[in-house]
Amino acid sequence: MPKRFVSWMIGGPQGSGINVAAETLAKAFSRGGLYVFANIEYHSNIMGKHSYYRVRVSEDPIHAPVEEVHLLAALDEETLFGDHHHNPEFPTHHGHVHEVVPGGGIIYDADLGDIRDRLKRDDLRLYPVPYFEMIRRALEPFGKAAEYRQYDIMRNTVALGATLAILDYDFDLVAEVIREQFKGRRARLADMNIQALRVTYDYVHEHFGNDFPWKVRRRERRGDHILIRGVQAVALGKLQAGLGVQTYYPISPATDESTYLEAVQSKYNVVVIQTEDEISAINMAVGAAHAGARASTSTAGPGFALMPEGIGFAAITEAPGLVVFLYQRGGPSTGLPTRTEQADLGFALHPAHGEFPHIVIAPGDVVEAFYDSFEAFNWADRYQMPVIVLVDKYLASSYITVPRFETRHLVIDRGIRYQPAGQRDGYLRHAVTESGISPWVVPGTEGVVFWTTSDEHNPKGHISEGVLHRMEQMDKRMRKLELAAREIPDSKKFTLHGPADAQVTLVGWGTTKGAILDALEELSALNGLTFNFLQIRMMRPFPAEPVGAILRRARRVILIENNYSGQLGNLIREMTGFRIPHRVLKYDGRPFTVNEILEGVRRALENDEERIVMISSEAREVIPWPTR
Amino acid sequence: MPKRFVSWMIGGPQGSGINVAAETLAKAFSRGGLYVFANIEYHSNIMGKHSYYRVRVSEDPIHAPVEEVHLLAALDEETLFGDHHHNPEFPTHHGHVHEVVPGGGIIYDADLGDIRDRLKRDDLRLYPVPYFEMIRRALEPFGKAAEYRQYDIMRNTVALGATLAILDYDFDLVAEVIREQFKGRRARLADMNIQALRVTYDYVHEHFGNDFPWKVRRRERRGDHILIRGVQAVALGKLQAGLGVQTYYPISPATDESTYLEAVQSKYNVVVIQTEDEISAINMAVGAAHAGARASTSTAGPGFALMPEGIGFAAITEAPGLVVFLYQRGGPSTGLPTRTEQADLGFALHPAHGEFPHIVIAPGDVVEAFYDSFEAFNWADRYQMPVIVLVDKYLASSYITVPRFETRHLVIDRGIRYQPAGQRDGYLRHAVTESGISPWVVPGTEGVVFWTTSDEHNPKGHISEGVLHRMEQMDKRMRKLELAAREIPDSKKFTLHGPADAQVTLVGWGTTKGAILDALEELSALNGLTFNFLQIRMMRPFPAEPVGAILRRARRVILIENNYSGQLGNLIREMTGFRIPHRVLKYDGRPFTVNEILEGVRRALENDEERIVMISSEAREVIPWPTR
Amino acid sequence: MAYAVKDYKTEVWVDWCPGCGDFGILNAIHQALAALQLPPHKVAVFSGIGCSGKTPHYIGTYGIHTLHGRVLPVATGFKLANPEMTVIAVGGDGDGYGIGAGYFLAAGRRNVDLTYIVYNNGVYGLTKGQASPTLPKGVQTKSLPEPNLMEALNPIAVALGAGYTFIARGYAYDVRHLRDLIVAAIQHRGTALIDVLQPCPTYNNIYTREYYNARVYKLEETGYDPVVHNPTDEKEIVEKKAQALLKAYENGDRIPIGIFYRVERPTLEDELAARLPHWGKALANLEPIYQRDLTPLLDELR
Amino acid sequence: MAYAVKDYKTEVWVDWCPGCGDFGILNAIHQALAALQLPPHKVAVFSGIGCSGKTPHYIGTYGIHTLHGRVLPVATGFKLANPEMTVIAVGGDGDGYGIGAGYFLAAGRRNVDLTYIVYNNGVYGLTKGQASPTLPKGVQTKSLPEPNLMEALNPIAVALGAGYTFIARGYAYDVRHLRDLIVAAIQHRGTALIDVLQPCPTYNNIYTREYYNARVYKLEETGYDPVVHNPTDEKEIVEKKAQALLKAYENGDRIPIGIFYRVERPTLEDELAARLPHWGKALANLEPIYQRDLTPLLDELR
Ligand SMILES: Cc1ncc(C[n+]2csc(CCOP(=O)(O)OP(=O)(O)O)c2C)c(N)n1
Ligand SMILES: Cc1ncc(C[n+]2csc(CCOP(=O)(O)OP(=O)(O)O)c2C)c(N)n1
Ligand code: SF4
Ligand code: SF4
Ligand SMILES: [Mg+2]
Ligand SMILES: [Mg+2]
Repeated sequence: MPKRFVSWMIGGPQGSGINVAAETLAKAFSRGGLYVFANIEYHSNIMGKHSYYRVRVSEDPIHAPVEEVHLLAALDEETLFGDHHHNPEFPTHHGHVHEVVPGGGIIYDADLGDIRDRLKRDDLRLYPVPYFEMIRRALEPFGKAAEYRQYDIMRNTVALGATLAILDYDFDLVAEVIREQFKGRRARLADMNIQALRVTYDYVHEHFGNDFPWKVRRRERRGDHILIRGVQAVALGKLQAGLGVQTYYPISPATDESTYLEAVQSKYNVVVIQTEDEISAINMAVGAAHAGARASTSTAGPGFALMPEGIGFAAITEAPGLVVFLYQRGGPSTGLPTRTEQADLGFALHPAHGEFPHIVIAPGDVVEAFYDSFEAFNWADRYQMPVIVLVDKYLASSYITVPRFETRHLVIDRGIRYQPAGQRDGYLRHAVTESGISPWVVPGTEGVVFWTTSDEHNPKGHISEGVLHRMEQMDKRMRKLELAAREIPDSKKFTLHGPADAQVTLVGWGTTKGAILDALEELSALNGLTFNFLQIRMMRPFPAEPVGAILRRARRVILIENNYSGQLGNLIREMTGFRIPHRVLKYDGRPFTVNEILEGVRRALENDEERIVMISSEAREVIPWPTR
Repeated sequence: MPKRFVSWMIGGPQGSGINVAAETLAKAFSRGGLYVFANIEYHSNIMGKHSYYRVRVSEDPIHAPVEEVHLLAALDEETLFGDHHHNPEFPTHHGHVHEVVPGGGIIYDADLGDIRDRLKRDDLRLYPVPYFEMIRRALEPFGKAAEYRQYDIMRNTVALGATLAILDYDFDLVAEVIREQFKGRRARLADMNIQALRVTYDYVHEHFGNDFPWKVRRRERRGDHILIRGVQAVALGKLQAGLGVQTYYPISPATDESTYLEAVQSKYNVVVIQTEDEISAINMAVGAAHAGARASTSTAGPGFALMPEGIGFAAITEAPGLVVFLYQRGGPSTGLPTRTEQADLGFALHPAHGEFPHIVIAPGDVVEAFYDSFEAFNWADRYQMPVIVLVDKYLASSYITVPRFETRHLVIDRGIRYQPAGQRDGYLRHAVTESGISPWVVPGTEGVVFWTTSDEHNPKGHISEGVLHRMEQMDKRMRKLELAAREIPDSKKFTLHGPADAQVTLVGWGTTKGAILDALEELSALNGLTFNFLQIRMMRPFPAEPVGAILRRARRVILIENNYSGQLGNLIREMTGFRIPHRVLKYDGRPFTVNEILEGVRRALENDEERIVMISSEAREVIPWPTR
Repeated sequence: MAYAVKDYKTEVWVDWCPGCGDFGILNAIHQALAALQLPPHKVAVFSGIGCSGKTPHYIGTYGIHTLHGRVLPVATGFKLANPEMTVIAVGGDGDGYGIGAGYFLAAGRRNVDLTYIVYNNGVYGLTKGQASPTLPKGVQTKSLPEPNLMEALNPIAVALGAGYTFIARGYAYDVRHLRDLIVAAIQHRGTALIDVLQPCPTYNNIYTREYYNARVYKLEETGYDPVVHNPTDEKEIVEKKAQALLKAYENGDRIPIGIFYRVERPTLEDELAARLPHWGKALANLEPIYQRDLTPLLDELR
Repeated sequence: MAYAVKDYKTEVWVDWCPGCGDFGILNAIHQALAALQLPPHKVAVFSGIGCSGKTPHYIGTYGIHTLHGRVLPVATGFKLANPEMTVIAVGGDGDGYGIGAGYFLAAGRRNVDLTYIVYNNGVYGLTKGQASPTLPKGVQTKSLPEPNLMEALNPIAVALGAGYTFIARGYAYDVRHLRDLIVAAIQHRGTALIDVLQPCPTYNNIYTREYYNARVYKLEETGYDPVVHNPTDEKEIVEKKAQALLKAYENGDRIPIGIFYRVERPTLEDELAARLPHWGKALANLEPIYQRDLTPLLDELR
């Protein structure tokens, strides 16, 4: 049976507070025993450009957005009708009205007047609300009614109040969340906002009754849950791993993770440093790693593009404990700074000149993001090689309800450390060992010193261009990768979701996971076939044997990637020789919806299309959620 | 019949002038109607560390070094016995005596005393020459005999004089080359050196007779020839292509190309600018390209590691006429700055975040380097995408005799240019066309302006995050790569050397070409099989169909690469699914010798080994040149 | 007047926050271009990445919006290849003095004929208000979770050490004064730096319009003479630099704007022109490059 | 004395050219470490890439030979993670003022407690003598095909603008004086810059030992007072900076060496210590990180 859900969208100019409204609602839903998935689309702009936020809520766990909107809250005209007046020559969108389901609702500012004609459809429930009048009324008890125009930012709360009334959701839960947002000296703002919420709630009930077909009701749910987004999951994983130094240079969508760490640095004793650029960020992290701390830097494509040298440096000097987080966003170049994409895999796999070992892992959701972030530091210490964790804007900023993380079983492994024998005991930083691992040491250790260099070197860490030292060190470094390949369990490298012997195998990586998982059940029902999903998580060392085996055994295989060329598909072919015949791709800077997975798979199976390119619903007709 | 050749080596500390001696000899050989291949191994050091230079000479065209040394000229003890006294704990080599063929000769300083015992072999002809005494005698006519110790730099000329006597080569030809080196005010130095040459020549004739079994004699050769190394071939190709701006930041082994261009910039009207780093170098070149000039920057791995951002920027803004030259050297990181490797292919193929079109070509020798460098600018203009030319240290610095370049047939194609219609005529810099090419314009053109940006944009070049603009531009950019794939002829993309239906196919790229070609003939004779050599030149767009067809048709296939992992092999598998069963690899920072090709292929064929790793003769026994 | 201010505008919607100082700078650039009557197709405006980086889209000349921190190299390469263009580079303080600091220094050493305008708002605007390199230590703007950890860099002082030949400070809300500075900077032969005090009402609640309005005064109104009158007199140069340095650190109750230092020195173009007889038109003017004859170079390799 | 000079040496063969100024600097470092009696395992020496970059291999402490231009970020990260170590960073003038110029500026702003010694030879030694950022315009050393195209940057002047709290110049062949400067720099709390005039006999035939021997004089012998006595007095700071600037540009017949400017300001470590109660030992001292409890943060996400 298809999952039941309600999908809400709020749209408005940047700076108008759609985030606060959506996140308040999401939190209130999640606390109300429901499962939430909420994601935002916004411009690389501070104020004025169009942004929108989807909140999907269900009684069952959900992991991705859908295209249908049951209730649309528009803070401005553009949300309804697009940006033709801003951009007459090259408009970028036509609004979101077409995404509202038949019978769905639109909340908008009554001051816009009669919009019926402009809507070009008459199957919608309209909720015109006089935004400013609501604000004015809300301010009355505070003696501020005359200044109501200065409080235009409260329009988001008005829209939220209307939403609550229409969906018939628990008013007090929302009020509680608002109260938590404004603490201390800002408590008065909470009161004002709750008042606006109340006034609108009442207004809507009074004027429009209570006949909206989609309602959301709080309920009891078993187990502790949290509502979390990717940047938080990563930050928590890092903290649990014992992160000592985090360096960063601001960049969307990675900054929020560092900001989060900054906010808790005093409590958890982490040094968080904003550097002068990403070259400094990576090199400072390498320095901190050599000093014995677990060190990390988080960035996006343009910042990562400045790190190749530092990554190679970390690799050849075998810095322990360095993990780099790459939040992918729409590329190339500055590209689409606030949009999502999975297009940096090839770069992350070849992140510098020359050959050296490194690990690349791509968690598929916040849960994996937490555990992989934790484990990455163990690998970085154990194998003394850089670990790159690939995440993306979509993961970074999407909120999801998940069971609270379990941390008791997590064990910190700092790898093989050197035990000094005595005063200046001839420690060899790059000792040649069978495993490839040279025991490491924390500088400052009595009686020990070491040298290391970005030049090729002898076991002592002094420059050597000698053929045999070169071969020894090169082989030793690369042996560590083989060791990592052997030691890291398959369960970290890939997961086959669903029945092993399914008739169709979907292949993907990273954050397409949510949409694919949400689609799986539907797919079977719709296509009358069994499906499974091969999620690749570790790209280096790549689990070539088991993945090759699964694919060769599979009957029909479809690749799904949030990029132009199917980079995982290319990697799979390089590693296994297996060519996946269908590629469902999307590269417009937006994540896959569940609808698009269903549609892409349908086109692969029914039409046998090789290359299927999805374009977001904001620019086309909605792919209807299938009914069975 | 195996080619006849003589192989000479000179060794000494850096700064001792082995380069001058070897290049003088090479030039004198080449002018004497012979074919020369000469290559150097040296440290990343200015003075003191051990370096050596091989000069191979033959009456037939030759393209690579061999391991055997017929005559070794040692400027110091280390050349004979290694660096144990410098590096007692971690010595890097044991000298070159073992590389001398039975019956071969060693020229060394008589002041070293009796070295017979230390040689540990008694099959060599020894030519002890009192170096300083020779210098003293040479200085007599100039009244400088008393200061002879200050002229220790002339030891290289002494060694050269002895060489001439032993090989019985034309004295006057060498004297002529020396005279050309010291012109104007330095002419007196020429006289001194020629005198040292003469004195030693006579001394050796007098003391050691004329019984050396390997002689070199000048002869007549048909056609105009030049003796050239890679940096010069590239520079000439760029000049012929109309290079306008060359930016560079000093780095081995790329600097010499820029220095060469600098020396001729006034004559050829090229702006050569030393920048503050490689980020500036690439971005300045992109700026120059947008201004309408053909622009280029040349660098090595560590410099290229700073260029990803600039490359992505060039790609998304569709800068016309930008070509980046990557001189590969031993990696990773600073690695082996003055050694060779082919280990940057993977990086060059994925040189930045996101997805964008670019061209990657790797010439295999100086002739291809010249023509590919020329053509690269035509592609950069025509397709308005960055072109990366992969060369390496070995190509950069090795001298070879080749027929003089033909230039008359070379045609400059600046691509499709926009014809302005009138005052501010609404030119669209990123117009969406079927081919993907948006006509370009030189800024300053009356009535035209344009915008462009590293952000995703609309056809006019203004930022747009709209889904449809994104798709249009992304598709348009990638279409250009398909166009390039169609338009660039296969002959530029790969070459099948030798019989199409050979029993064994060797696969390689770049500068392994010379050693493989020199080996081909021998291989057939030795193994009783027919061989051909598939040289891949263009890695992007990759000629997947024809290459796949050739490989699938081939009977036994052996990959040969100067790196650790067989990067071309990985690319071939990714592109064609074909897995090459044998890999002959070398990654000690030195190029393949012909001997190693023969040996590697033998091991693949006879022992069926999968991974065959070669280690240079300086660190092992010499693989004997096969006799049939 | 052949060109009006509107000829330097575009139809693109300006996406800065209401009250942003960038509007003032944009107006001043429009007005300066009109005052100089530069044909739009003879001007190219370059920018880095940031709120400031959007400027070229709002100017009706060639507009090249580059990378974060790299505006000076790109603009320099462009100018050297096409020296008849008037080149203006703009960018944020993070862009120019943070990630781009190395290029900021090197540009002073090169002295290519271009104008560099830095929008100095003390924050990283587009990434939501982190401290920029000009925000003093200990200051906590509303966007910072903790007071700023690092000392501010003094752009004027650094520019003096780097060798800039024209160093000025403007104020975003004295548009007329800023326009005149831009005119003077464009007319100056060599690299001209204009650091512009730019209120960012969204993130920087310390260095606001009110703050500056109360403090800013004009150097030229105090009889200050920034000009090195004898550019070959090293002593005068150093004295003028020391004088400028003292002014550069005047940032309490009174904050000077205007030209701090100015000297005429040969540009990089002058040097290139002396070396390359046909430099200038030739490089971007595609035809001459077809005629190169490699014969003499090939002959040398015989 | 527990440690002799030889305890700070290594067995590695020194591969600099005969007569290179680097030898003098190396000796001065050895002597300074001995003078301060720092246990070798409590010192870490970092370098960039260049002839100068080889220094750590010749010193018997922790030695980390980093990348070209990145020595300051690496050393800074190390120090912040392991603040009980004495950190010395060295590098060439190309390394520090060219490709590393951005980090040179930023380090001044951070004021982490470390010593930065720049080997200023006017050339890129290891890549064969190209002009470095400190080579004056028009000068043609024997390794240059044409006279240098760009103006020299003045490191002392730039450091003043960047906020360095200790700025000195040494001379490679006055080893005793240089040793004392290094001792003072290490003792200084904060980032200390020592720009060292370093003859490169192989490539720089202009700024030679003879050249400097004839010109160098010691600031301290002239009664010059570099110290800001009241570090909270902005006026004194600016005056001392202006005084230092004038000295920085004295480079004709007389060239000053010694400390140009010095002030005590809180280090970045001071600020961090105030914020992070357990900072210091804890980060590299692996055990405490095992005990982190995320409960409060997870609770917030309910
Ligand atoms: C290499 C790189 N790193 C980071 C970013 C993210 N980024 C965009 S704008 C910006 C800072 C903008 O600050 P500033 O230069 O002061 O300009 P403003 O927005 O204040 O005008 C940053 C860090 C980027 N685009 N590229
Ligand atoms: C990113 C990068 N670019 C270029 C180089 C090549 N390189 C090695 S040393 C050097 C310059 C050395 O000059 P300087 O820093 O002044 O040191 P010196 O040799 O004079 O001591 C350069 C450019 C490099 N190693 N890395
Ligand atoms: S964030 Fe600040 S600088 Fe950016 S547009 Fe808004 S006010 Fe201007
Ligand atoms: S090249 Fe110059 S700096 Fe380098 S070692 Fe030789 S003399 Fe010293
Ligand atoms: Mg700013
Ligand atoms: Mg130097």
